[in-house]
Amino acid sequence: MILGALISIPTPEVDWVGLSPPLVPLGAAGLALLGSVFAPQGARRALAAVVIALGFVAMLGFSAYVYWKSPDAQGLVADAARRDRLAALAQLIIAGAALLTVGIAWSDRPKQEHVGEYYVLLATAASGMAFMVSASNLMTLFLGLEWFSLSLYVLCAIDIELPTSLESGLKYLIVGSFGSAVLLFGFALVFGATGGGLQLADIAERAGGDLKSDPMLLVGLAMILTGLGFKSSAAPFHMWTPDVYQGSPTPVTAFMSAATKVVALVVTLRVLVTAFPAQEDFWTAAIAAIAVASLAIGNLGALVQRNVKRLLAYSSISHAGFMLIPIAAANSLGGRALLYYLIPYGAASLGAFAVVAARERELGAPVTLDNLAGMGWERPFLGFSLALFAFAFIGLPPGGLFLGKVYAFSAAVDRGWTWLVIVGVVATAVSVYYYLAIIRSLYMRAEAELQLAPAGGSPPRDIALSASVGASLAVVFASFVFVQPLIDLAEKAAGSLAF
Amino acid sequence: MDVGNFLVWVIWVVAAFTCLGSGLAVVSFSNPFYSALALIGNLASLAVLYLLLSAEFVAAAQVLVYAGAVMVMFLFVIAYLGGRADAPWAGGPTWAQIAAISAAGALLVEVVVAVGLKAGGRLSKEAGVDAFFGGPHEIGELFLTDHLLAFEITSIVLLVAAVGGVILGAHSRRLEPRLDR
Amino acid sequence: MSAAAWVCLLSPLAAALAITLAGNGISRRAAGYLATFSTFVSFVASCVVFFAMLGEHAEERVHVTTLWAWLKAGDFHAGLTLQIDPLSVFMMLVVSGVGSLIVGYSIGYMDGADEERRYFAYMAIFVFSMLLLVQSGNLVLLLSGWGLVGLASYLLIGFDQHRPAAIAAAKKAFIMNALGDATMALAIFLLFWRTGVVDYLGVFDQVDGLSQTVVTLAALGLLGGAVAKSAQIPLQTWLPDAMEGPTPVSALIHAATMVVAGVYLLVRLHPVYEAAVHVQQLAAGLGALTLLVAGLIALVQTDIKRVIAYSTMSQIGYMFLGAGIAAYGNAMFHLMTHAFFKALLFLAAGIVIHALAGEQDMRNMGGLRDALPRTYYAMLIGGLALAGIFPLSGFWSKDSILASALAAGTYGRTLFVVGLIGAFLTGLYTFRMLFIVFYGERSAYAREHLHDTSHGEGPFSMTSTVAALAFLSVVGGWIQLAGIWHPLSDWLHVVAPPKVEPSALQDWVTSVIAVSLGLGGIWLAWLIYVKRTVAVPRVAWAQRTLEHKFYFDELYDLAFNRPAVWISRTLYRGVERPLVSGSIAATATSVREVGRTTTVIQSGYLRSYALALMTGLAVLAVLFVAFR
Amino acid sequence: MSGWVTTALIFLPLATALLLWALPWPRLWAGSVATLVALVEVGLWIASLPRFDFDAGLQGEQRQSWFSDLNASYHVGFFGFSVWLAGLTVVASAAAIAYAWWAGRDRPRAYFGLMLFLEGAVVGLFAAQDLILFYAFFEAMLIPLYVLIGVWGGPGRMRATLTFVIYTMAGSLLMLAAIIVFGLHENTFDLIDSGTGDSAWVFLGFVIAFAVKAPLFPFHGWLPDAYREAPPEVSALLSGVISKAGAYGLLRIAITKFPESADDFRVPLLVLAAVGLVYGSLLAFQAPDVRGVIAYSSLAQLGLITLGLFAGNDQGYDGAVLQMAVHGLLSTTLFLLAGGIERRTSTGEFALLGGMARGRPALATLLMTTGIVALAVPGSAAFAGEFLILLGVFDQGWVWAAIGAGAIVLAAMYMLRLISAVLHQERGPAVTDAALDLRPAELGILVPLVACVLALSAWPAAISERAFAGDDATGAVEAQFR
Amino acid sequence: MTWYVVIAALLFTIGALGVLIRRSPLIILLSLEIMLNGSNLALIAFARHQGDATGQVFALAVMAVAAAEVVVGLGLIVAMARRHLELDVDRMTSLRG
Repeated sequence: MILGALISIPTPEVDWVGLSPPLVPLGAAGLALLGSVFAPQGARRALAAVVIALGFVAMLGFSAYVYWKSPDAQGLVADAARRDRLAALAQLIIAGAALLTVGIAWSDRPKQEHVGEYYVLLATAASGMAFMVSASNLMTLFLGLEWFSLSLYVLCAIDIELPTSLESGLKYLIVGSFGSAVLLFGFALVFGATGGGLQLADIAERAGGDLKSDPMLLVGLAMILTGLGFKSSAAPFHMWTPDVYQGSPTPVTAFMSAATKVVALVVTLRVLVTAFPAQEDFWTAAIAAIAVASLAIGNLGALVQRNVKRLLAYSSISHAGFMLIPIAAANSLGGRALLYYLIPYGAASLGAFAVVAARERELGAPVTLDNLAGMGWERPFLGFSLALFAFAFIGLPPGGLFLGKVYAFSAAVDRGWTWLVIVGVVATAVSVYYYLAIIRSLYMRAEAELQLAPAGGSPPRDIALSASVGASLAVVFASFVFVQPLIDLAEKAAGSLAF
Repeated sequence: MDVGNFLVWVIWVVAAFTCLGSGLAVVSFSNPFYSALALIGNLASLAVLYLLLSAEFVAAAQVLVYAGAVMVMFLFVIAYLGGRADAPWAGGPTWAQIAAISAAGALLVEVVVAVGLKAGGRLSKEAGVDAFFGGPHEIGELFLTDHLLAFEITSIVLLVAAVGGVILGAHSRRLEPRLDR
Repeated sequence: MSAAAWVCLLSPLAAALAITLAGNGISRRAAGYLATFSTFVSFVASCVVFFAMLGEHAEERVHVTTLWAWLKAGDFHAGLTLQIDPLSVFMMLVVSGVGSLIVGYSIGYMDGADEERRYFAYMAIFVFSMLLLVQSGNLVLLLSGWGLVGLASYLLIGFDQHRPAAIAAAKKAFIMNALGDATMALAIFLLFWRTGVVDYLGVFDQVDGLSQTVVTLAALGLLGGAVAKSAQIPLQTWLPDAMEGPTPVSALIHAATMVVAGVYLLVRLHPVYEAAVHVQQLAAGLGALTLLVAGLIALVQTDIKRVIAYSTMSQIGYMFLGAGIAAYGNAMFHLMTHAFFKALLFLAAGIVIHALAGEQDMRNMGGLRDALPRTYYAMLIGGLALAGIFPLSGFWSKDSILASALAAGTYGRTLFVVGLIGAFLTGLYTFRMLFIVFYGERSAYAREHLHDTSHGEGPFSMTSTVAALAFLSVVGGWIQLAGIWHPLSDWLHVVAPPKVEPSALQDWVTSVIAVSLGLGGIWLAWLIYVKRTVAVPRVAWAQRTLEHKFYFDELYDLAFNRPAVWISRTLYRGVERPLVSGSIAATATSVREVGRTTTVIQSGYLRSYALALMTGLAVLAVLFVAFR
Repeated sequence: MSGWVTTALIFLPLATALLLWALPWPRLWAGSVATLVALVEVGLWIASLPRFDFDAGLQGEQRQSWFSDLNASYHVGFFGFSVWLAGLTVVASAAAIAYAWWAGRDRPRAYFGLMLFLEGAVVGLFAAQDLILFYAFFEAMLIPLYVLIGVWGGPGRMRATLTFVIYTMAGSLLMLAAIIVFGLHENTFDLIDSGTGDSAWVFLGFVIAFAVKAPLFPFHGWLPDAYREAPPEVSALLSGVISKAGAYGLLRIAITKFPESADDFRVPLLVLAAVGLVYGSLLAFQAPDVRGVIAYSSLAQLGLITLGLFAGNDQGYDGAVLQMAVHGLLSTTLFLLAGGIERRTSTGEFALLGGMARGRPALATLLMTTGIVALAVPGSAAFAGEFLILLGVFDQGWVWAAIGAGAIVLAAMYMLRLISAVLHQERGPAVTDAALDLRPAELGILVPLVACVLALSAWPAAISERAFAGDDATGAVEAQFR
Repeated sequence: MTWYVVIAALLFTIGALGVLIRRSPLIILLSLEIMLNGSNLALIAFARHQGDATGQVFALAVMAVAAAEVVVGLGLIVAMARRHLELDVDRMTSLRG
């Protein structure tokens, strides 16, 4: 009887195209994994990198296709995930970030072990992210989160001969698991409070009415905010960020700073808007408070940093604050603003870390503001790019982040929260100091202070990295000029949510 | 209250207290070896609670997978590293411990209050369930229908973890620091 | 006619530009000739205008010509406009006539001086500015000319750039004049907002409709400019210092033309002053006060040019007096004769100074009558004219003012008395100077430095000018013989009809008393400085007061200069550094300090990271449940 | 005037800057190309002038939607006053770039690229008719300024440039908040389409940004250091051109778009402006060096211009525009001259200077002429501007005009102090015979600037009656330049 | 039923406390397991309460995830031990500030 029942189980239909953005890099990961086991040692890096890069290119293509073909949202595999434009756009950004990361990572560990697995984990992380942004019930959300988190834990610690790498990996793992556990308990409480299964849409359906301010639901919501806030490195759940960003291999940091933010923020938006519209008053206020805290801590903390990676880590905390502003606004302008902001932010972040990676390889030492000195003149392209990224981070035109801020602030004003704009503005003013410190190091040190490349002259030109930097630059500045197409993309993507 | 229910109640009480006690023991023992053993007890008592909640399959999995496989791995690693003691409560309480306990306590109170407020409502009323509830058939069917994707992803997560374990656990030929951050 | 007026105005400007732009391209001498020529062209053009105007009916002699709209904004309109009428033609003649004589004189005087070209460019600029002042058809252009002559005066006083005293004097002159410019500007603002126009005729049309307060304030503001420019009390202290400039400059700017601009202003704007009669009387009073004070101070000066400078102040006091009692024609008459004899005095003094290698202190002179006989006579003519001795020019003009004062009521009679005292003082200090310089023993300095004057007392350009001026000083007054023949008053009548007409008796009485007082002064000087039969009375406090010029400089230093310096330093130390810059530094430091504190929390202890997360969660949960 | 001219004026320098950075030009080419482009800009501007109808409103308009959901667009064009300010920008930039070319700067590609970038951004600022675009140009100016001062500045450049950028950013970010609030309220960021705002806070957001940029007292904390440490030609642009961005913003946005608030805050702003005028003059009087005097005098002048802007009548507006143009030219000239002096004596301290007039007639003549015009000697262009401003503000109360007139006396004091401390008196210890007179190249740069000033002195109405459509400033402002 | 949830919350808290006060990464990992198990108990209790086996399915998935976390965590700890790094999270402070 049991056997009969088993045979009669109607397995749900699978929309392979809808699932393709996470599946394609996963497949590439499988191929590369095989390659890194069976291919000769010398070819492993090239093989893995090329396969994974091609996987990301394909992912780009598929997510674009999915975006194009999904004007109406639909469920995937028994509604465990959604095929909609929000997910597709996020996947598109993740794919781009991952592709650029391959370029940044190319010269990172040419002679190290596990070079193949390095790319494999990159691909699994990217596919996990791609999955999570489309996840539409609590279980798939949790699994997606763990999927890419585990990949990242390992990636952070992948330089196992380096104590700092291990330290960052362990810190990330422990605090990350702690955060996941909190998130999970929150899911459990929400599940228990609404009693309607795990689907986000079902939760929304039941969370209204007399459950609107149900204490268990609210505690669950608080826990969910905590867990997601952790991933987007928003204060006060941010504390792992500087340590992990600093200790991890720089390309991994680059990838985390760009892609993890996309996932965490898009998922936050999706979960809150889809599952908790009735609790909007609660979570908007909470997100606003978190945004303010992030802006304060990120910018103040960055002021006294000397290590550039750490500085950029704090900067990423503050940008999390900026990007939480439109979420707190909880309107469709906010959705647009967030999705627009992510594009130049991701590019600038990747680009900046890429330059740091290049400098790190050149010097064989951690990059600080002191040994960045003179780079602007010695490595004109990379130095110039880093300077431009720094200007873009400030929000100076012509970087796309300027309009990102404009949109984010507009969303807040649209909600009537002008005070949030004032906080953002003050935070930006503070941030000017440390971003300018980067430029000061690059260009304005006296000749005597210049840190020249170590003996042996300049390292071989890293074309892959330069190409990634160039692409990032192009995105950062093109997003300033061609706003309308991007906003159209973002508007349609935000249209997947019911504001 | 009849005997059956009393028996169930006794089992519940014993399991619950074992569970909490062993949990506290995990946190309190200074020797990780004992902590790990206490966790096994914790997991086993949880399995009993699962059974009481009509989750036979989960209970079985708990014992087999968790208490069996995972904890064996733990014990193996502890044995490999040697049981290094760190006494959690040695010395006076530090501010960090106080803060930790108060934060944890605050959260606990919060959840309990929330649940307690809720308890006045529907939480005391249980849904009626049939005999299949929580059995392998139902679980299996759910995994293959509604949660097919979750099921697959679970395997992916395990795969990723395996790759990660290999990378991290493998011997490295070069151990001299290359570059410190 | 207007073309000639424009030529008159612009020819010196063109010369100035040409000399500046040519730089080393022209010789020093050529620059001198160019400047002289250009002022002479102005003079000729003035004459053309004059004769053209002579042919017109008296009532038709007011012409307004506009080149372009100089400044426009909304209702406000100030054209580059000249008003050519008998008054301006009169002034044009004086300015360009005396100007060309003195610029010509400079060719000899400045020969060999460093940067001669710059000097002539400045002189040309001055003549242009002065012509602009007298020809302008509206208040804005008047103010422009007013400021530009101040500028030229600054440039020329400070011509000797490396001498700190010269530079300081130049700055002082400019800044005191700028004060006057400022009050004038305010008056113009007031007039514009009450009348809507700034051209003379428009303003005069409406001046009767204005309230007494407005007119008084406007007149006061304008008077401020006049007082500053003409070195009347209380803005007089710059003029003696201005003697740091080359002597021809003193002659032209600080005697003949610029300093009398205040008188011109009073006459030109007489409808305003007649509407604000108290201010007009104030002007007369200030003039009287100045003529007295300046005469007293002149008694103790030892610098030959400063004596003349104080005499200038004093004479302008007469003119203010005249203009203030509405005897416009007489004031202008005195302005003209004063231009002649004062220029003469300065230029003759210049020859003396020239001969003594630049020495100006009278105590280092003495007995120069033999060495410089012609200069002596020139100076004697000038001195007599200045003292108002019959029949030299000063007699006619000064006495006509005094006679008008006598005819101008009680207030006028008071002023008349003051004027008479002034006449006595004038005789005294003028001849004190003359006797000290030309009589008595030659000082050691003079013996040592005196040039050989056997072949002339100076180059032709100098002596000829002095001769011409001496001639004018003698006959210049005959153009108007009180009560008998007054073409000048008639000429000006259409522009500025006088309000007082002294009777023949008053004329006679005045003449007799004034001349005898003047002679009395001369006689006293003779007794003291030549005969040495009368000793100078020694009153220590009086002497000190006079030598300190009634402590005006000290007072202004205490009241304005020191406070300004003190305030600016205090602002820098008390506001700029601690507050304006300091607040930035303090903000930056404190924000950084907060940043440092923030990162202390980031201790590296993993457990505290988890704790932070837990705490955040707890706070969030508590707040959610609390505010549900 | 075609819209393409406007666009070309903005983007020609920007594009050239990009080319300079991107392509490996030979060392000597960068300056030449930059100077050439700067001159082409001047030519372009002059050529567009005859086709500009000063009796009409917005001209040379070009509009292209940028992002439509917030109604922001690339919308540029010129009004009478902005065409003059753009002219000031191209002329002053050409002079500054040519000066730098002549003086020679390290790393010329970077340097001249930044200068051109700056020029383009400023022209764009004066042309922008969309608030977001305006803000973009407003902020974009900071990038080249930061680097120009920070890399090529004097010994204290770090502090100076950091203070400058952070201070001005802080101000302008408040404006960003104001822009967003205003733009969302109006549902457009277009300056032509939007109506007037009534929020005093928004108004103050704009005013503070412009007050910092200009700067107005007491927001000038960045000014002395920045003006002292920047390369002279950059100081020239800072004080000559970029300070006008603040005044322009007050006129174009704060006053125009917030008539009620402008009226409510008229007196406080007049007080600030008047205090700044006197304060700047007094501090200029005690400044120990050439640039200090010019810097504080710039503060005073901007206070004066603000007086004019808030006079609220034709005379005030016209005078302010005229004075902006004139002060721009004068300040540029003075800073370039200061640069020339510092180049020769390697100091700007009055204590070490003096007696430079002797044997250096060209330097003396130019410094004297510029200084004298700058102290607003009656009859000069600066006098015309100040006269109109004070005339205008007299209508608001005689006391403003009286303070202004008093400050002009102070101006005479500090400017004469500068002139005589450099040119006159005994020769200073830093002045040697090796300090030559101005070279022909310097004359070629400075004489045209001075000639412009003198030409404006002869005909200030050229600007004052052509600043607003039909010389109806009040009407134009009330109509919000629509 | 309420009591199950209370037990779950207590377990979760005990686990959290373990993370917060223990210095050995091994025991921290164990404490994390307790936290996850607390969540699992809550999921299963709610599943029973609602008669919805989804919670049990979720709990199973969590178990697998917990195992995966343990694998990676133990791998890291072994790697650190091999590098002769002290296994004390309070000594891992080279990254800070």
